[in-house]
Amino acid sequence: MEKLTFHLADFEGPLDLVLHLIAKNKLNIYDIEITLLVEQYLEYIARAQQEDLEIMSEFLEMAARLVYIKTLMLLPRHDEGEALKQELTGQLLEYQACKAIAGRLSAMYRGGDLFVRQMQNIPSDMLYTRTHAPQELASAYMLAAGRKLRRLPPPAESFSPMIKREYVSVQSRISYVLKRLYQNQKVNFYELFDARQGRSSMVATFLAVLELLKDNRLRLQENGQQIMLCKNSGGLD
Amino acid sequence: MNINELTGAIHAILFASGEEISLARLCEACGADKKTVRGVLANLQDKFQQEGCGVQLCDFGDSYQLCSKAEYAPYVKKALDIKRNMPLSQAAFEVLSIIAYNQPVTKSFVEQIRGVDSSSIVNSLCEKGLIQEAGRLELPGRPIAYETTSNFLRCFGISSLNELPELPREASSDAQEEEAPQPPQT
Amino acid sequence: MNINELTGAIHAILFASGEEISLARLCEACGADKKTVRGVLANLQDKFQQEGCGVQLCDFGDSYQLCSKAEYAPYVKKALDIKRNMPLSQAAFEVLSIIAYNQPVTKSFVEQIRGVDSSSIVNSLCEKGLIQEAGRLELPGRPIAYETTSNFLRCFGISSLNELPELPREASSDAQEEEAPQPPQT
Repeated sequence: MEKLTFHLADFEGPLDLVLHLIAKNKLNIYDIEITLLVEQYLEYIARAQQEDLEIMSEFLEMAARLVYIKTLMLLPRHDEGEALKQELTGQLLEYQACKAIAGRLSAMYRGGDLFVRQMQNIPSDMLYTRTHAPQELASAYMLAAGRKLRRLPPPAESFSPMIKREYVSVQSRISYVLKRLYQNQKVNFYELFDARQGRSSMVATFLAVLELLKDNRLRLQENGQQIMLCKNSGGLD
Repeated sequence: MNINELTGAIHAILFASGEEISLARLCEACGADKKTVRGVLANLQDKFQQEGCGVQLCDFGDSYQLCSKAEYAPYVKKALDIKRNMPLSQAAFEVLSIIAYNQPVTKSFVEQIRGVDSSSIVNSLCEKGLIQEAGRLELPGRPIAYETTSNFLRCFGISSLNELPELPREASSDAQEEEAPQPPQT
Repeated sequence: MNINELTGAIHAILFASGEEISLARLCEACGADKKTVRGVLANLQDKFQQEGCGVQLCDFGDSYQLCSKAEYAPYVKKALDIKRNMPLSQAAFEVLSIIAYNQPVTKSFVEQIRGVDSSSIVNSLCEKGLIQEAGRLELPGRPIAYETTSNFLRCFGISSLNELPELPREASSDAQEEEAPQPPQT
C-alpha cells in the first residue's frame, strides 16, 4: 500500500472511505472483492491509528462489519455473506448518490449572498391571545419527554421490519430427529419439542417426524400417554 | 461601476441594513465619493415617492434608512398581527409544556429533553408573553432560567400552576431519575 | 383601494415583515382576493428586475419574501461589515440533500445513509434556518422529523422542491428499492 496521503478527517465517514478504496482499486461495487477491501481498509485504519488515535467508532464498526462479511464468505455456503455484501452495496450506492447530489447542491448554493431584513421594528403587541385546554400541555409534555420516560415496551409490530423472520428447514429437523434416534434408540416424542426454539422450529420438527414416518424410517409406538419413536431397523417392537 | 449599478448597490445596502447607515459608510462600501452617493440617494428618494411603492428613504442629515411608508402602516400592522395570532406549533407546545412542568428551567434543559435545538422557539414564546426570564441559575455559566407568565395561565384558562393536568405517574417519576439534566431548582 | 395603493401596501408589508409571508396573509391584511394579489406580486417582481433596483422578490409557491440581489452581495457585506461567511461544509450539503429528497425524515434516517453521527450538523442547519422541525413521526420513540424551509429554497435559488436536480439515475433506482432504509413516511 502506498504511503498514506490522506487523513481520516478527509472522509465524511466509513462509507466515504470504502467508496474511496473501491474507486482506487477499481473494484466492482456490485460485487465487491471483499478480501481485498478488508485488507486495505484495516491497513488504512491501522495507519490512521498510528497518526492520530482519535478514530471515530463508526470507522471501527465498519471494520468489524467487513471482517464479519469476509468470515461468512469463507464458509462453504455463504448466503448470509452474500446478503450482507449486497446490503453494503446498496448502502454504498445510496451514499454515492447522496454525495453526487450534495456536490450539485453545493454548486447551486448562494445563501451567503442574499440578504433579508429583520422584521421592521413596529410597535406591535406580540402577546399571544388564543386559548387552549390545559390538557394539550400534558399531551405535549408526554410527546416531548415520554420517549425517554415511558417504561412500557413499544408494541411488537413496530419492530417487525427489524426482526428477521426465522425459517427452520424441515431437512435440518430430520437430521436432528435421526441424530437423537441414533444416539438413544428411542426418544420421547414430546422431548423433541422445545418451545424455546420457536414456533418455526417446532413446526419443522413435527413435519420432519411425519416425513420420516412416511418413509418408514421410524414407527410410532403407543405406550399409555407416551408416544415413542423407534428406529425401523432393530428398534423396539 | 455605472450609475445604475451604484444605485442598485446602495438600495441593497439600505435594504439589508435595517438600521440607519451613514453616508460615509455608503461611500466606503461602494468606493464612490460623497457627491455621487448623495445624487444617487436623491434619485432613490424620488423613485420611492412614486405611487405603488411601499417604502421611503428617511434622510437624517448624514445618515439614511429605508422604512415602510406611514400611509401603509395599518396594512403592515394587520399582517404582523395575523402572524402573532397563528396557533402555536407542536414544537412550541412541547417547549412550553417542558417549561411549565419543570420551571424554572434553562434552555439547555429543554433541549436535553427534546433532543434538538430549541432556541428560536424559546425566543418566540418569550415574545408571545407565554414565558419570561426568571433570573439566572447558580450553575456554571449562570444560565438564564425561564418560567411561565400570567398570560400563560390566562391562555390555558387556569388560575395557578397547581391546576396543570397531572402527568401519568410513571412519567413524572422517571423524568427525575433518568434524565441527565436535573431540574435546576426544586 | 386602487391597484397602486394595493401595490404599495403589499410592498410595505413584504418590506416590514422581513421574513417570508404567505399569500393568504397578504390577502387577509389587504382585503383583496388571491388573484388580484398574485397579479400585484407579478408586477412587483417585474419592477424589481429593472436596473438600479437592489432587491428582488422571492417566490416560494405560496409565500413570498424580499431579499437583496446576489450581484450586490460584495457591497452589502462591506457596508454591514460581514466577514466572509463560512460556506457550508461538505457534510452539511450531504445532510441537506438527504433531507431535501426524503422529507420529512428523522435524524437517524440521515445517519443511516451517511453512516456517521449527524446531530451537530442537523442542529446547525436548524440554526441557519435551512431546515426545521416537521412534527414527530408515528414510529417507536416518536422521533422528530425534519423538512427544508423556504429559506432553503431561497439559498438555492429555486422556488419549489420540484426544481431540485434529478437524482443520479443508477443509484436512485437500485438503491431505493433494496437495502436503502425506507423513508419513515411515504
